Amino acid sequence: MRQFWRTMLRSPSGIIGLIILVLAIVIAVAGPFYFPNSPWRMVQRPFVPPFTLAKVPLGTDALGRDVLAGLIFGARVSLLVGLVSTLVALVVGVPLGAIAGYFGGRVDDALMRFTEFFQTIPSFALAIVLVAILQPSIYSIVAAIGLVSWPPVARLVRGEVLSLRTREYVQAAVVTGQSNAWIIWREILPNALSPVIVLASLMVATAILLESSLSFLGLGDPNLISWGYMVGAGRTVIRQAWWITVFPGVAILLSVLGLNLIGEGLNDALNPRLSREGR
Amino acid sequence: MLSFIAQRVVKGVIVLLAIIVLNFFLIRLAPGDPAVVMAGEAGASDQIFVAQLREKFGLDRPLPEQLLIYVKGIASLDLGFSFRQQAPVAKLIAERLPATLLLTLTAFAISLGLGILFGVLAARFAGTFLDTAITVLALIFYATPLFWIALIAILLFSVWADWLPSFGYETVGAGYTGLRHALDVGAHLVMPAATLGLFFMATYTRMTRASMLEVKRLDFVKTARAKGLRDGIILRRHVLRNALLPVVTLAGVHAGTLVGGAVLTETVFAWPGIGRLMYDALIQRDYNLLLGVFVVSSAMVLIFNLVTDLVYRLVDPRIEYAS
Amino acid sequence: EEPKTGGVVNAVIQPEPPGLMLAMVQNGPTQMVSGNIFEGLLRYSPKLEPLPGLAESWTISPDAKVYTFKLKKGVTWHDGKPFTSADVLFSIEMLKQTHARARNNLVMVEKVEAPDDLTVVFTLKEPFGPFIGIFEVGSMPMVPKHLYEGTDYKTNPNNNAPVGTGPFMFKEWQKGSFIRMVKNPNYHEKGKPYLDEVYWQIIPDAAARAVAFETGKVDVLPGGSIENFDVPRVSKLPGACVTGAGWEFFSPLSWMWLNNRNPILANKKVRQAIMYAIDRDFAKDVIWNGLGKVATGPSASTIKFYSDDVPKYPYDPAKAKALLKEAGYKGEKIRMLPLAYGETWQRWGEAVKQNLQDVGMTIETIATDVPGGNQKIMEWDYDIAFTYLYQYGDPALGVSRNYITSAIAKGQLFNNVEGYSNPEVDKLFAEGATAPTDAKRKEAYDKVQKILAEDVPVAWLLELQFPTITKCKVKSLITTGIGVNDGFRDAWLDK
Amino acid sequence: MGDPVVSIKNLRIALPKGAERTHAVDGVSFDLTAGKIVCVVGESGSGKSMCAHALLGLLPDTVKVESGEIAFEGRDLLSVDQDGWRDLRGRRIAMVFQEPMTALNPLMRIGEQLMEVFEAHDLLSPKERRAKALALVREVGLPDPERIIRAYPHQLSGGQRQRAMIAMALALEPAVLVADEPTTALDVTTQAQILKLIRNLQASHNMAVMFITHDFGVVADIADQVVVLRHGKVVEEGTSEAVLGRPQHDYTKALLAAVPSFDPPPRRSREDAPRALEVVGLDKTYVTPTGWFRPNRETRAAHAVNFAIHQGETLGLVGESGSGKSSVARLVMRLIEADRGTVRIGDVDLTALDGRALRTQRHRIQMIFQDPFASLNPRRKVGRIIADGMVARGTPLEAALKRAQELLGLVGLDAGAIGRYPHEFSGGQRQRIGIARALALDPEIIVADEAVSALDVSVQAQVLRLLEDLKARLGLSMLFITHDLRVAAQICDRIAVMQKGEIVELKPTAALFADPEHAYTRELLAAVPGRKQEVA
Ligand SMILES: Nc1ncnc2c1ncn2[C@@H]1O[C@H](COP(=O)(O)OP(=O)(O)OP(=O)(O)O)[C@@H](O)[C@H]1O
Ligand SMILES: Nc1ncnc2c1ncn2[C@@H]1O[C@H](COP(=O)(O)OP(=O)(O)OP(=O)(O)O)[C@@H](O)[C@H]1O
Ligand SMILES: [Mg+2]
Ligand SMILES: [Mg+2]
Repeated sequence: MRQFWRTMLRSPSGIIGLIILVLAIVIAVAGPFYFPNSPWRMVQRPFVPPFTLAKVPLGTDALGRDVLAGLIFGARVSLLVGLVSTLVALVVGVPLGAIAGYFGGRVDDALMRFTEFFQTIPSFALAIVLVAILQPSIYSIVAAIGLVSWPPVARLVRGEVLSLRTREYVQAAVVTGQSNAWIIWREILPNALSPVIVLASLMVATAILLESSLSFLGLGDPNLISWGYMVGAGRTVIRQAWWITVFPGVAILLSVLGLNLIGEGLNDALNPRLSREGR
Repeated sequence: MLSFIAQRVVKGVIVLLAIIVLNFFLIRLAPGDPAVVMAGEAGASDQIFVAQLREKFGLDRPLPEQLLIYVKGIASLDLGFSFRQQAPVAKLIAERLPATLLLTLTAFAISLGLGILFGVLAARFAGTFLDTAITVLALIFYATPLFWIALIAILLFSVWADWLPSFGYETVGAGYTGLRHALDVGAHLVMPAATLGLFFMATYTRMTRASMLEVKRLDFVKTARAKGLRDGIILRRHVLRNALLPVVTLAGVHAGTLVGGAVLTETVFAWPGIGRLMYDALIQRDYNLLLGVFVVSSAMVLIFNLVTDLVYRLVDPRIEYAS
Repeated sequence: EEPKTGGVVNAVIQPEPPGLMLAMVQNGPTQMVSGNIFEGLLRYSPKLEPLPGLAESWTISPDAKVYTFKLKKGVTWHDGKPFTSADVLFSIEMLKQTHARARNNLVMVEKVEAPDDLTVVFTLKEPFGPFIGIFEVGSMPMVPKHLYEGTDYKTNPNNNAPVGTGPFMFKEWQKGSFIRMVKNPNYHEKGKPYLDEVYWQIIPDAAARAVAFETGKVDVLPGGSIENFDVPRVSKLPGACVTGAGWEFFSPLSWMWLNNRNPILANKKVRQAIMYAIDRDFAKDVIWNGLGKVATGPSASTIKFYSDDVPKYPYDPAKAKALLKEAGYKGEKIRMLPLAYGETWQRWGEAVKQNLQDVGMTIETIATDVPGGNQKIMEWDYDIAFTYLYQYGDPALGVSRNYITSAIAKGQLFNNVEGYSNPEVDKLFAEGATAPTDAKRKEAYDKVQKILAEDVPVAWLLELQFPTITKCKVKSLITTGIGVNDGFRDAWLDK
Repeated sequence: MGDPVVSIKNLRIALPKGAERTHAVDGVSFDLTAGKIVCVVGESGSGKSMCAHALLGLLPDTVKVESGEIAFEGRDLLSVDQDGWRDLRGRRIAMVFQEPMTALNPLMRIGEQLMEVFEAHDLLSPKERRAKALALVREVGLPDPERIIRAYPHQLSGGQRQRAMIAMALALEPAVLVADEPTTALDVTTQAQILKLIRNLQASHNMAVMFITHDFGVVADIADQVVVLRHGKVVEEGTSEAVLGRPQHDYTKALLAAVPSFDPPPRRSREDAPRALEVVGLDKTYVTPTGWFRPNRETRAAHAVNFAIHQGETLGLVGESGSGKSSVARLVMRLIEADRGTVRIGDVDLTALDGRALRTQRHRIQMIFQDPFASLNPRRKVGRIIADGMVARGTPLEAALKRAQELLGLVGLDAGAIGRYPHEFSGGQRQRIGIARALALDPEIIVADEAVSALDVSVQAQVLRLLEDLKARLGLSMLFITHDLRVAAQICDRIAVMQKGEIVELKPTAALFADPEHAYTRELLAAVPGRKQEVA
């Protein structure tokens, strides 16, 4: 573990990514305490440019709502959607992939057909349809994003398990009389985790982008403000009020960037082959 | 080879059938149906009117029967009829497919070409400023919401500079033919294709770079160096060729999904493609059309996957041996 | 100015119409495009007076029960066949099957006859004041009998290449890109139309539509083509002209359905509180950019028999709070359904939600797309829902249906979906429709407007205005009360 | 001895920060002479490969030559620039790598890769290159040269690939050939062929050869000169006879002593003891599906395998790579299902059991695995690794961990080891942990599949001694799988020889060595390196 942090902290991208992510999380968690007002409240006249009024430092949007407040509350939703939908994808993908890889044969064949089936439908289209069907809400969005993002997880885990399954320490566990569940859970999955973690960090980023795209199409949760919603809502007035779209756009960019950098750092830290030899 | 293709086709058909059945029910889970939509648009409605519409669409029959009718149609390569648009689904899709293919394949070519180029450069100069610059730039393209880039691009190139048309597939009514027409379409294509392409480019850049660095470490590269080969040749012949294998796989997957995945780009640039057609069909609960788009784009994915595998076999002699 | 002949105009159409056969599809975009291909018997001036259309002249019998139309001579369909009274009779029969509004409008008709090729006679069961207002192209388009009779209407090949009598002929439709119509050289009004061609460009994104206008790629932005926030900017562009005219016939009025079946909203005080709580001036100024007018009651001020003498509801949160308290409202959750028609409506939903929350109501926005929302309204599964409706010039056509008891029925999207029922109101609306003189009609309508404004069965918002933005070189586009819907008949291009 | 072609003096190669030690090699000097083979020997990590790579200027970027001198035909190689190196590599100094699987580009045909050597130095026309490539392929004794040239690496066997590599190295008749463990990945019979080939070619081309190995048997067969490396330093240097026959340095002595002798020690027969394990008529054919419309590929890994192990006895299973040894081990362990046949432990038929019933019997037969790195879960502490099996059988964790400590003591490890992770141990120590794990369930039989093959000779000797000792103390029976006949000679009571899935000969060890009946057994025995010249 110490070794892991050392490698992680040695890569500059990893550090930058961590800083960005920690910052975003702090803002999302603590920000609302400093801005107890709802981001939906119309506090000023519309279209106040940024840096002109101290009360609304980043200006106001088309209805006179505080852009900064939206940014802060939006961090919650965007990060939450990113994290939870990734979790959903992992919860679906990891067991599926593990079972397919471990038991192989017909089970594997069936599960992989099932996965392929989900992969064959373009994921963004499927997400749109799912959200439209379930009616846009934070739950349906998380569910839809999770549902379209698990196939790569399943495939990755399956591949890992497939190769780990033949490892000698797994055979040793079989020989000592362990049950299949125990072997998958204790012997195989912990060792399959590093690439999954790397993938997961990238999936969080993708999920944030996906949420913003859905919001852009008007398929966001109308009761919660998110960055994607802000960009979408501001795009029609981008000519008069660039700040309404630019700030949340930059926020998305930074967090996705941060997560990607973390993914890269993790990759270096968790992949011993790469971390040993210098680049 | 032939048996391999036959086998894949059979599997593909099974997957497609599953897609049809699942989506058939999935779509009908959504609240509201075409009759409701049309009632809303008519500016007046009563139950008789809605019931008439339902009957007209065949929506008054039990679901399994509707499914059976649909599947029967598919079996004879008939994608059904869009009552909304008063036209066969196949025709509606066929009208849009060329535009989508043009857009996505161009974007694909851009992303793959530039992605590999930049990936190679980054790997070649790993650790230098160039590497960092490429990596950061690629990441930024990847991390910026697609629609946002599109908006900015329109502002820059259409509104302010007035270099490129901001919407559509061609200059409507200009009646260009031949080369003029090609140039015209090309001008319209630049922004959407670039927007879409840049996003995917990032993935290829990073993948190529990582793959190159990985392959560089392998023993046969050492062998090549021990032969006294020039670095350029080693890079091209030994490293790049091997490094491209995973890229090819990924590209195959992408190429397929691009067909149905360009909804946003098509929306922002008013590109008359499949993605937009799908979105409209969804919004209007045009069941047959929506299902048709799914079937076609899934079929595309399967076809592209098959093509990838075939390409892969060409590139990697080991595969053929294995089967 | 002397109209000039020739030229091509590019207009935006949004969203892409599902079809162009006006007798079968009646959504806004279809009416806008096909109104130039098909024609009705009459047209209407901005003041909603009838103008000659395919009918050259008309007479109404003194008992107001017999309407006789003389058709114009020498009118031909786009395929060269003559247009006759037989087509009118056929159209009416067909529309009764395919056009819900036409069917409603025609319930009072006892019989229709065609004594000769150029005469059509309608006999009514009883006097029906608004009858003269139902002959506009969108409400009663004339369909070619020779192409439709005896066919299966829904699969008739002409649906995709409509044949009408209008100034323009359908030429080409590249789905997802554009619809092209060309000049009808044999149009029955000599010299018209002036334009050679009209392209309807399909651009799904509002911002992109604005850019298209800005870069000169399109010349006409019909009402609603761009987001309201963009209207001031775009109208100030060099060479841009704006007009609010052309919506008189429709007079769109927006309101929120208040589900009177909901125990909380069943209380009149709560409904009134909602009226007080909503800052409609803010909505008008900020969301609609100052366009439109705060609605006072069930009728828009532009239609017949509008009365201003009703209780008013200025923005007064304090009063709203007091009323809610009186009503015993304790913060129970109310579900609100905004309209999924784009940014403006979304913003409006947000603003109203904030207004209502400010007076202590608990509002949950339910997001759906259009069909989902329609479905919910049809099944009465909502508490508050946004809508806007056309009024069609006369309270008997566009207003009464929303309030009378007989219009309550599950499974319909318009009419009385709020579930309001008041025998007094029913009686007055019936009187208004059938009273023989306008004075008598006005009396009934004055009364009913007062009662409704007091009862607040729905929460009226704004009389909407959808400004049409054009390049100034496009002249005479809007000459009638239905605006762009048949506007290209007279339009010309100043080159 | 003639003039040295290459002369290495005081070579000091620095490793990057964080490596095992500061210098890969420190003060190494030796010479290479035309027509002579210099064997560089030493344990894993002693710096052998670094020396080799320095000779071709192929050191990793992070590794730098700090001081010293490498003179080649009077030129100082350390000051040669990139162009100079390109000119030298392949033409004057060539190299053969250890792994024939990975040292060839999988996407290029063998012929192309061969011709590339000429291309690199702008020699010959394409046509001549092809002719030359054919000649080379023929020279290294590859069959059907026309086919080989068009083949991809994966279409060749390991030995064929190594021949192709050698052909590549010889293409331009270099003055110096560096071979870094070129036979380690091959089985004995193939190894013997390759060694002979190198020997012959070296003589006919009068090359100077640097041959790296850790196998003293190989040294005995091939070396003219020997250099012994330890921790990056030369501990002994001299002619083959001198170093092998009269080692001076203690380390060399220890290394040589650790090489198992080829003479089987006398052993008491245990044929009269009851049978601990009985295997009857085991059949296993691997079926690899290749698609729907093609016949599946079948590999017969076990065919009518019969044997029995008596209590307290060690049965050896030998044979070349791919003969089915591991398959038999896995069948016996019920890690894979047999097509036919019975495995009986005492009177329990293991093949008839399934699920829970099978799990409850598993403790009676345990396994020691080949790879000390792959056989321990890197994410579990050593204590848990040993205790897991006991816990699964119902022992409380506390008690199991206590027992684990005892077992660690038994295999000669410190009891504190239970709290550490596997990567904190050396290879030999890990193998002891693996043994402790196998013993934890008080098995009656132990199956050891190449249990010592991955270890350095000295460590190997220790572990073998430990096994022998434990077996005697605990009264265990053992199935001992190895491809190393020297090891088999030392530890087995009886030996079964496998070829292509069948046991071709099964005899008491001494009898087998003295009087091999089957032709394959004879071939196998003849291929053992250092056979003729018994070391130490
Ligand atoms: N790229 C590298 N970076 C850091 N240390 C390295 C690197 N390569 C090798 N080493 C270290 O250098 C030392 C010598 O390694 P070398 O490969 O020469 O050993 P060897 O004698 O060839 O061993 P083996 O028999 O296992 O091949 C070892 O301690 C090893 O860990
Ligand atoms: N899971 C498998 N599927 C298909 N073929 C297999 C499988 N495992 C082994 N084989 C094949 O079965 C044969 C016997 O393999 P096995 O591993 O038993 O040999 P071995 O004697 O242990 O060889 P080595 O000395 O290399 O370990 C080989 O040809 C091998 O390729
Ligand atoms: Mg080495
Ligand atoms: Mg083996």
